Amino acid sequence: MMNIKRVISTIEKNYILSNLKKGERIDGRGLWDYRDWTVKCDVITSAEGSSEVTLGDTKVITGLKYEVGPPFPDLPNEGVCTFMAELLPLASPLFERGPPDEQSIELARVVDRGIRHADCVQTKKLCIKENEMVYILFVDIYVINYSGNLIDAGGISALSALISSQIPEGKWVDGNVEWTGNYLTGETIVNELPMVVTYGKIGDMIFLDPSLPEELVCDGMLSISVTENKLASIQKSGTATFSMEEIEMLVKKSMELAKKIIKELNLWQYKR
Amino acid sequence: MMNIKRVISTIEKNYILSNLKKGERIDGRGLWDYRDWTVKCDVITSAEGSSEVTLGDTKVITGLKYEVGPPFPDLPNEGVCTFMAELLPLASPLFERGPPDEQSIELARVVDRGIRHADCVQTKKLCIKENEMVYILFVDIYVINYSGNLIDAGGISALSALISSQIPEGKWVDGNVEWTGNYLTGETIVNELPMVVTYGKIGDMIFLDPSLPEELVCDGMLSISVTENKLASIQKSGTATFSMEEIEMLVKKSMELAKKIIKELNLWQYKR
Amino acid sequence: MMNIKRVISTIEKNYILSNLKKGERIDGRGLWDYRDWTVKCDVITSAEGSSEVTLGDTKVITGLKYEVGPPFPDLPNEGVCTFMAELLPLASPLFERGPPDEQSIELARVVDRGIRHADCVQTKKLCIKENEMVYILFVDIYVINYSGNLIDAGGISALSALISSQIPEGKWVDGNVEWTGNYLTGETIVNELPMVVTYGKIGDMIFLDPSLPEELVCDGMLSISVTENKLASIQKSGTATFSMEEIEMLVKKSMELAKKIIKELNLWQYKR
Amino acid sequence: MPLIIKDEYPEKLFREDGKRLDGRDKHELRPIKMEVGVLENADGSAYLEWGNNKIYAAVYGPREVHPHHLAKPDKGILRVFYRMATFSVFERKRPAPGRREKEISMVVTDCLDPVLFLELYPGTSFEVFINVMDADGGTRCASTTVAALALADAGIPMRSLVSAVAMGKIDGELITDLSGIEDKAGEADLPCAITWFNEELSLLQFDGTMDIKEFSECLVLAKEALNKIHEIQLEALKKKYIDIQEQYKGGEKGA
Amino acid sequence: MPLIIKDEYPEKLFREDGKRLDGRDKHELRPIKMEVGVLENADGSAYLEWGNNKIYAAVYGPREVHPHHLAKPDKGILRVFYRMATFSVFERKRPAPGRREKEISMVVTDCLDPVLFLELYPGTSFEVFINVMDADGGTRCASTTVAALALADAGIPMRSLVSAVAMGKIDGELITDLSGIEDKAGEADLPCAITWFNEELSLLQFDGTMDIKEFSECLVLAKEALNKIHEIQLEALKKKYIDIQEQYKGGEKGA
Amino acid sequence: MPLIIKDEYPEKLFREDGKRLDGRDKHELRPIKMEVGVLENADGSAYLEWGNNKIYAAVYGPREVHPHHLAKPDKGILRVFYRMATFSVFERKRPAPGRREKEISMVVTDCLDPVLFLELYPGTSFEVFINVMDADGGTRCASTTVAALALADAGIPMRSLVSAVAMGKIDGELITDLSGIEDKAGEADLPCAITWFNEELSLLQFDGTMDIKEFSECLVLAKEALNKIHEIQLEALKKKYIDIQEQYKGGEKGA
Repeated sequence: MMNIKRVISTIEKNYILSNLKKGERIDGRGLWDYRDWTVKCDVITSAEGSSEVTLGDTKVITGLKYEVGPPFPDLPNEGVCTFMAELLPLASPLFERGPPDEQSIELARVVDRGIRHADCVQTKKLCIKENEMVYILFVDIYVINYSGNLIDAGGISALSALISSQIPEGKWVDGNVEWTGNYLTGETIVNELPMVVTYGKIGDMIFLDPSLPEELVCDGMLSISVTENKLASIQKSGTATFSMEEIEMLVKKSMELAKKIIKELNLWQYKR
Repeated sequence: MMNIKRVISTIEKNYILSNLKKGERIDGRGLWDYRDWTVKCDVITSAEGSSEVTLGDTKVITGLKYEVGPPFPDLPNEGVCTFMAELLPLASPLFERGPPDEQSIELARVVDRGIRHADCVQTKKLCIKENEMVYILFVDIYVINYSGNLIDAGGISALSALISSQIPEGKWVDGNVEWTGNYLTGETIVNELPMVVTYGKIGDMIFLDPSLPEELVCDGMLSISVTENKLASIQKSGTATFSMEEIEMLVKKSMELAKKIIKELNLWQYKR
Repeated sequence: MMNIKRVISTIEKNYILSNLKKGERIDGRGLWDYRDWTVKCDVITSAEGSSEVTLGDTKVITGLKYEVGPPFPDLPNEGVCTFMAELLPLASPLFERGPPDEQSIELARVVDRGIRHADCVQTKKLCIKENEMVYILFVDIYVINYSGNLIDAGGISALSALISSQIPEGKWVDGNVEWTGNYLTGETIVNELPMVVTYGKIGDMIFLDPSLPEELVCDGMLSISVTENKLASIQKSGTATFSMEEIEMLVKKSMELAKKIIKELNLWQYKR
Repeated sequence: MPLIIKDEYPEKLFREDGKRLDGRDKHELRPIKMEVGVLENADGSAYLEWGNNKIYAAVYGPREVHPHHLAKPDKGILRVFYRMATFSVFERKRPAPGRREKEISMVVTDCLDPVLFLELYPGTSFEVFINVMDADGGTRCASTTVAALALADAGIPMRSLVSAVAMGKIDGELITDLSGIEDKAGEADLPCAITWFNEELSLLQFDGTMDIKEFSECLVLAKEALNKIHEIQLEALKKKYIDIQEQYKGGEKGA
Repeated sequence: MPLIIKDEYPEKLFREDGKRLDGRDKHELRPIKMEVGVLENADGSAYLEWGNNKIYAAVYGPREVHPHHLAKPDKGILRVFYRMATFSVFERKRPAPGRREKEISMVVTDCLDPVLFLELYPGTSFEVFINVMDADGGTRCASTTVAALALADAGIPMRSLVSAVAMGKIDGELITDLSGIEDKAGEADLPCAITWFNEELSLLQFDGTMDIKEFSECLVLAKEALNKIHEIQLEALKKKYIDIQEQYKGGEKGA
Repeated sequence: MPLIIKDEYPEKLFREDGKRLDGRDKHELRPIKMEVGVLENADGSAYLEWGNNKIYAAVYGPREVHPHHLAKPDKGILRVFYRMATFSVFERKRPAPGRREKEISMVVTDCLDPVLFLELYPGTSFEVFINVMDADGGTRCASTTVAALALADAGIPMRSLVSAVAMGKIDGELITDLSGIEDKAGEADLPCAITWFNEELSLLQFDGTMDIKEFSECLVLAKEALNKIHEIQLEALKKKYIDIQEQYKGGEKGA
C-alpha cells in the first residue's frame, strides 16, 4: 500500500512520528485503537450479496455475483471464490485511472489470502455436481472514499457481502443445472469469520489502523489475518523491517483485536 | 466526429460562419446540398461483398466477410451482422495510427444503429439451423481519403456492400454445414434501405453534409437515420445544442433527402 | 537485428571498417572465422529438453516444453513445433523490458524458418492420433548474455534442445491419451541438422559471425540456413544491399561452414 | 430485492390494469433521490438513487492536466469517466471499461460542456468520475443528471444545470423514464438532456422505430419530465445549504 | 470474382497444357497496373493492381516525428506501416495488426531506406502507409514496388526506384511472380527487391528447398522480371506528368 | 532429471523413515551453490542453484531512470524485475509476465531497499533483473538471496547482505526450506528474509494455518537456516576475490 503518488514533506512525517513517540496520534486515537466501524448489507439490488462498510472516512462497497461452470480439475468437488478490488479515482486524488495497479491487486490479494486460509468460504458447498458444475463467486470490492487502511475495511466488507448473500440453488438434472427456487445463504457458505488487522510502522513506532496521513508517511505496514485461535496469513508491505519480537507481539494482539471487533460488528445478523 | 487533432483558427471558423449566415458555403454549395456521390460495387475479389463509395473527396471501401457459428442464446434463429470502421492514417494527416479511436468506434456505431433499427438486414435469413449454426457477417469500412462526413459515406458503402454480397448457402445435414453450391445474395439478405443523413451546426447555423473544413470548425453534428417513412436512429455528437423545433425540422428534411438520394443511387442495381 | 538503441560514433564505425579492409577484426579473428562454441545439454530439470550454448561471450539457454492438443485442420497428422525468443534485459544494457520487440520476434522467426524448411523436426512423428491429438512443442530461447550474433547461437541452441529432448510417449486409447511410460527422444524427433550462418556487411566488406561492436555498426546482416546439400532459408536484415554475386558466394560458403561446425559440435552426442 | 435466475423478457410490458410492470403510469417517473457533498475527498460530489439505479459522481478540478499534452492553452478541458461496477448488472460485467462505458463517457461530456465556462480555466482540467454501483435502465440520463449536481456542488460556475431523462415506446405506446426491462424489450428508446440556460437539447439519441408524429409527441412529454427532474436537483442543492446553515446555528447554540 | 468455399490446395500447380493454374507461362508476370497521385490528402500516393492484389500507398513527410524521442538529430527517419484489410484475404483477418504485418513493415522499410537521402532531413520523418485492400500472393513485393512510386510521387529525392518480385519453385520448376496459391502450395519462395542505382538486392528472403544451381538460376530470372516491373513504374510516373501537361493545355484551350 | 507425466500431489510428505520426500531431514537445507560475476555485460551479477532452482540475477546501475518521471530528486530508486522462463515450471508458463511475477518483484524490492544507501544516488536507478530458468519452490527467497549477492558484486555500498528462506508446515510438522511439492501440498508456508545489519525481517509472508506456539517456533528455526545461507553468500563473494587474486598471481607467473 505504499505506492502513493504524493510527496509528503519530511516535516509532516517527523510531526506524526514525534507524536507517536508520545503515544499520541493526529486524530486523537491511542496507538492500538480502531476508528469507528459501520456496516450495511444488501445495498445493491443487482448483486447476490453486498455490503457498504465505513472505517472512519474510508468507505468501500462490495458486491457478490455468481456464475456456474466446470470446477478446476484438481478440485473436482469445490466451487471457487475470487476477490477483485478497484481503487476508484472518485475515491481520492491519489488514485489514477487505468488498469488495476499494484495497490488494487495487493488489496484483493491480501483480503483473498486472509479469507482463503481460514476455513471461511465452504467451497465444497459451492459444488452442484462433482467434476461437472460448481459455483464461481466474484467478490468485488470498490473503494468509494479513501482515508487509509483499505485492507481491514475491504476484509470486513468482503466477509459481510458473503454472509448476506443469497444464491439461487441449482441441482444437476440430466446433465443440466435446474434451479430449485431455493437459495444458498451466508449460513451455508460461510464458516469461520476471519479478520485482517493492519498495523503501520514509522521509524520504530508501530500502531493500529493507519489513517491516510499515517499511511502516506509510514515505512511499511503489516497485515495479519486471524480466526478465533489460528493465524491464517501475514503480509508485510513497504520497506519497514520488523524484529522477531515485534512480529510475535503483533500476532497476539491481532487475535485479541479480531475477537473484539467481530463480536461488536456481529456480522451474522446480516444473513438472510 | 469532433476529436480532430488540429488547431483551427478562430478566423477560419468565423469566415465559414459568416458565409453560412449568407446561405453560402466555402465550396459553393447551398445549405441543404449534398456533394456528388459515386458508388462502385464488387471491387474486392477476396470479399463476399464490397463497395467503393465517394462523397466529394471522401472515399471509403467496405468489404463483407462471413463466418458461421452458433447463434446468441437469446436469438437462436438469427444470424449476426457486425460493423467495424477504420480511419486509415493514409486517408488524412489527422488520423493517427493505433487501435480504433473514438472516431472510428463512433463511425461504426452510428452506421450500425442506423441499419439495425430499420428492418434492413434480414437476420432470420442468416440462420442455417436454429440453435446450432448461423452466419456472422462482418461489414468492415475503411476510410481511404477523409474529406468530411464519413458517416453518410460509410452508411451508403455498408449498404451497398450488403446488397452486392454473395454468400455461399449452407444447409444443416447430420450436424454439419454442407454447402449447396448456391448463394445468398443481397436480394435475400437486405429488405429496407435506410440512409443516414448528417448535419453540422456552427453557432446557430445548420447545414447538410459537412465538408472537412466545416467539420473541423463546427460545434456539433446530428446524424439521422431514416427509412422510407420511419425514423430509425438519431445521434448527436459534439457540444452543440439543438432546440426541439430544429430537431423536428431536421427529421422531416432527412426523410425527403433520403428518399431522393436512395432513388438516385439506385443501389439495387448492384445485387448479383 | 539492427534496432539497437545505442549511438555508435562514426569514429568507431570507421575504425572497424578500415580494419576489415585490411582483413583484420577488432577481436583478432579473420573475416571468415567463428568465435569459440560451447554446448551443454539437459541443463533444466523442469524442461523436456534444454541446452546452454555460448558463442564467444554470447550465451543462450533454450528449453523445450510440450503440450498435447488437436492438430491444425489442414495438417491432421502432424504435430507442431513453435519457437519463441526473449532478449532478457539482464543480458545487455541494450535490451529493454516489455513485450517482445522486433529483435526478439526476428530472432525466433529466423531460427524457426531455418529449421522448418530443412526436414529437421519430424512433425509426423509428433502425431498421437490423426485428426485428434498431436504434440505441440515449445522451443523457447532466452538470451542470457548478448555479445553479437544471436541467430547462429540461437539456432544451435534450439537444435540441441530438440536433440536432447525426452517427451512422454502417448497412445490414443478409447478417445484419450494414455502414457506408455516410454519416451520420444531427439533420435525420433529430429532428422536433418540445419545450421544458420550469419554474416555482417559494413560498406562493401562482408564478414562471418559479427561480434557485438560489429553488429552495432554494420549496415546489415544476412543469415543463411543450410542443410548438408540444400539451401533452406535466407534472411536479410538492415539497410545493406548485396550484389547477386555476393549472395551466390555466401550461399556456397555457408554450406562449407555449416558442414564443418555441425561435425565439430557433434550434437547427436546429446540424445538420450 | 428480487432475485431472478433468468434474465427473460416478458411478452407484455403493460399489466392488465394498464400500469407498467413496476406499477407506474405511462408518464410517471420512478422514485428519485439526490444528495450532494457525499464524498470527503472530492472537490464536489453527488449521489443519486433513481429507481434501482445507484450512482456516485465526484468532481476534481480545476487541476493540472495529466497527461500534459491534453491541456489546451486557451481553455480548460472537461473529462468524464463513466464506469459501471461489475455487480451493478444482471450478468457480471467484466472489470475493464468496455466500449459502452467509453461511449457514455463521451456522451455525458458533450452534455455538460455547454453549461461550463471552460474558457475561464486555460490549461487546466475538470474531471468528473461517475460510478454506477447498481443499474436499472437510463444510466446515461441518470449519470448526466447527477454529474451536473456534482459540478454545482464543487462551486464551479455554470450557465445552468442539466437534466436528462429517457423517453421510449413499449407495446406501441409512448412512455416516460424507461426502466431496464422496458429499455431492453421495448420498441424505441430516446434519451435526451436539456441545458436549462437555453432550453435546448445537449443529448439526443434515438434507437428504434417511430413515425414523425410519435417523435414530436415524445419531445413534448420529455420536456414535462425534465421539468420535474430539474426541481429535484434544485431541492438537493438547497438542502445542502439548509443543512450547513443549521449546522452553523447548531454550532452557535452548542457554543 | 471466383467465390470459393474451401481454401484447398490443388495437387498439381501446372495444368496439363504446361501452363500455370491461372494460365500463365512459367516466367510470365500477372497483369500489373499502377497509378500515382491517387489520394488528395497525402503528400504522395500510388495505387497498384497486380493480379488480384489491390494496394494503396501514401507518403506523409518530411514532417515532425511522433513520438518525439524517435527523431534523430543527424538524419530523417523512414517509417513504413503495412496493413491488410480484414476482407483482403480468404479467411477474415483480425483487425489488429499482426506480427506478419509488422514484419513486412520492417522489410519494406529496409528496402526503401537505401534509395533515400535521409541525411538531408535531420529531425524529421517520412511515413509510408501501405494498405492492402485485396491480396493474392506477393504482397510484400507489390507493396515495396508501390511504396517506391508513392515516394517518387511525393517529389522526395531518390537515388533510384525500387522494384520487387517473388520468384519461386512449384512442382519442381522455377517460376516467376508467385500467385497466392503457388506461394502456399509451392516448394520455395524467394521475394527480392532491387535498388536500381547500384543494381543490388535490398530485399532478399528465401524459404523452401533449393540446391545451389537452382538458386543461381533464380537470381538471373529475377533480374529479367524486375526489369519489366521497373518499366511499368516509370510509365506510371510519366503518365502523371503527361496528364498534368494535358490538363494545362486543356486549361489553356478552355480558357 | 526425473520426467513426470502428471503433476500429482502425494498423500504423505514424509517417507516411512521420517525423512522428507527428497531425503532431507526436517530442518536440512537443499544443496545450495552460488557464484558471482557470471555475466559479462551487467554491472554486477550472480548465479544460484538451490535444489533444482536455477536463477540468474544482474544489476545495472546507478544509471539514468527510464521513464524519466519515475526519477526522484532526493534519492535513487531500486527496481526489481523478477521473471520466470516458460520452461522453468511443470506446465509451460505463458511468456508474458503474470501477476505473480509482478508481486514477487515488489516483494524483493521491499526486501532489498532497506540495505541500500539510495539517498546517495539522487535521480538515478538501480535495476535488478532476476531470471528463474528452473524452479522448484522457494523462488522468492532464492531470488532475494541471489539478488543481494548481485548487488554486492556490483560494488554498491550496502548496510549488509540479505538472506531468505521459506519455512513451512507439512503433515503437521514444521520444516525448513520448503521444496516445490511441499509448498503446494503442505499446510503452511512462511517465506522470510533478514537484513543482517539490524537482524530484522524485511520479508515476512504467511499463508496457511498455525497456532501461535508453532509460529514462534518457526521464527527460531528460520533464524538458524538464515545463518547458514548467509555463510554460503559470504563464501561466494570471497571466492571471487580469491579467484581474482589468483588470476593476478597466475598472470605474474605467466608473464
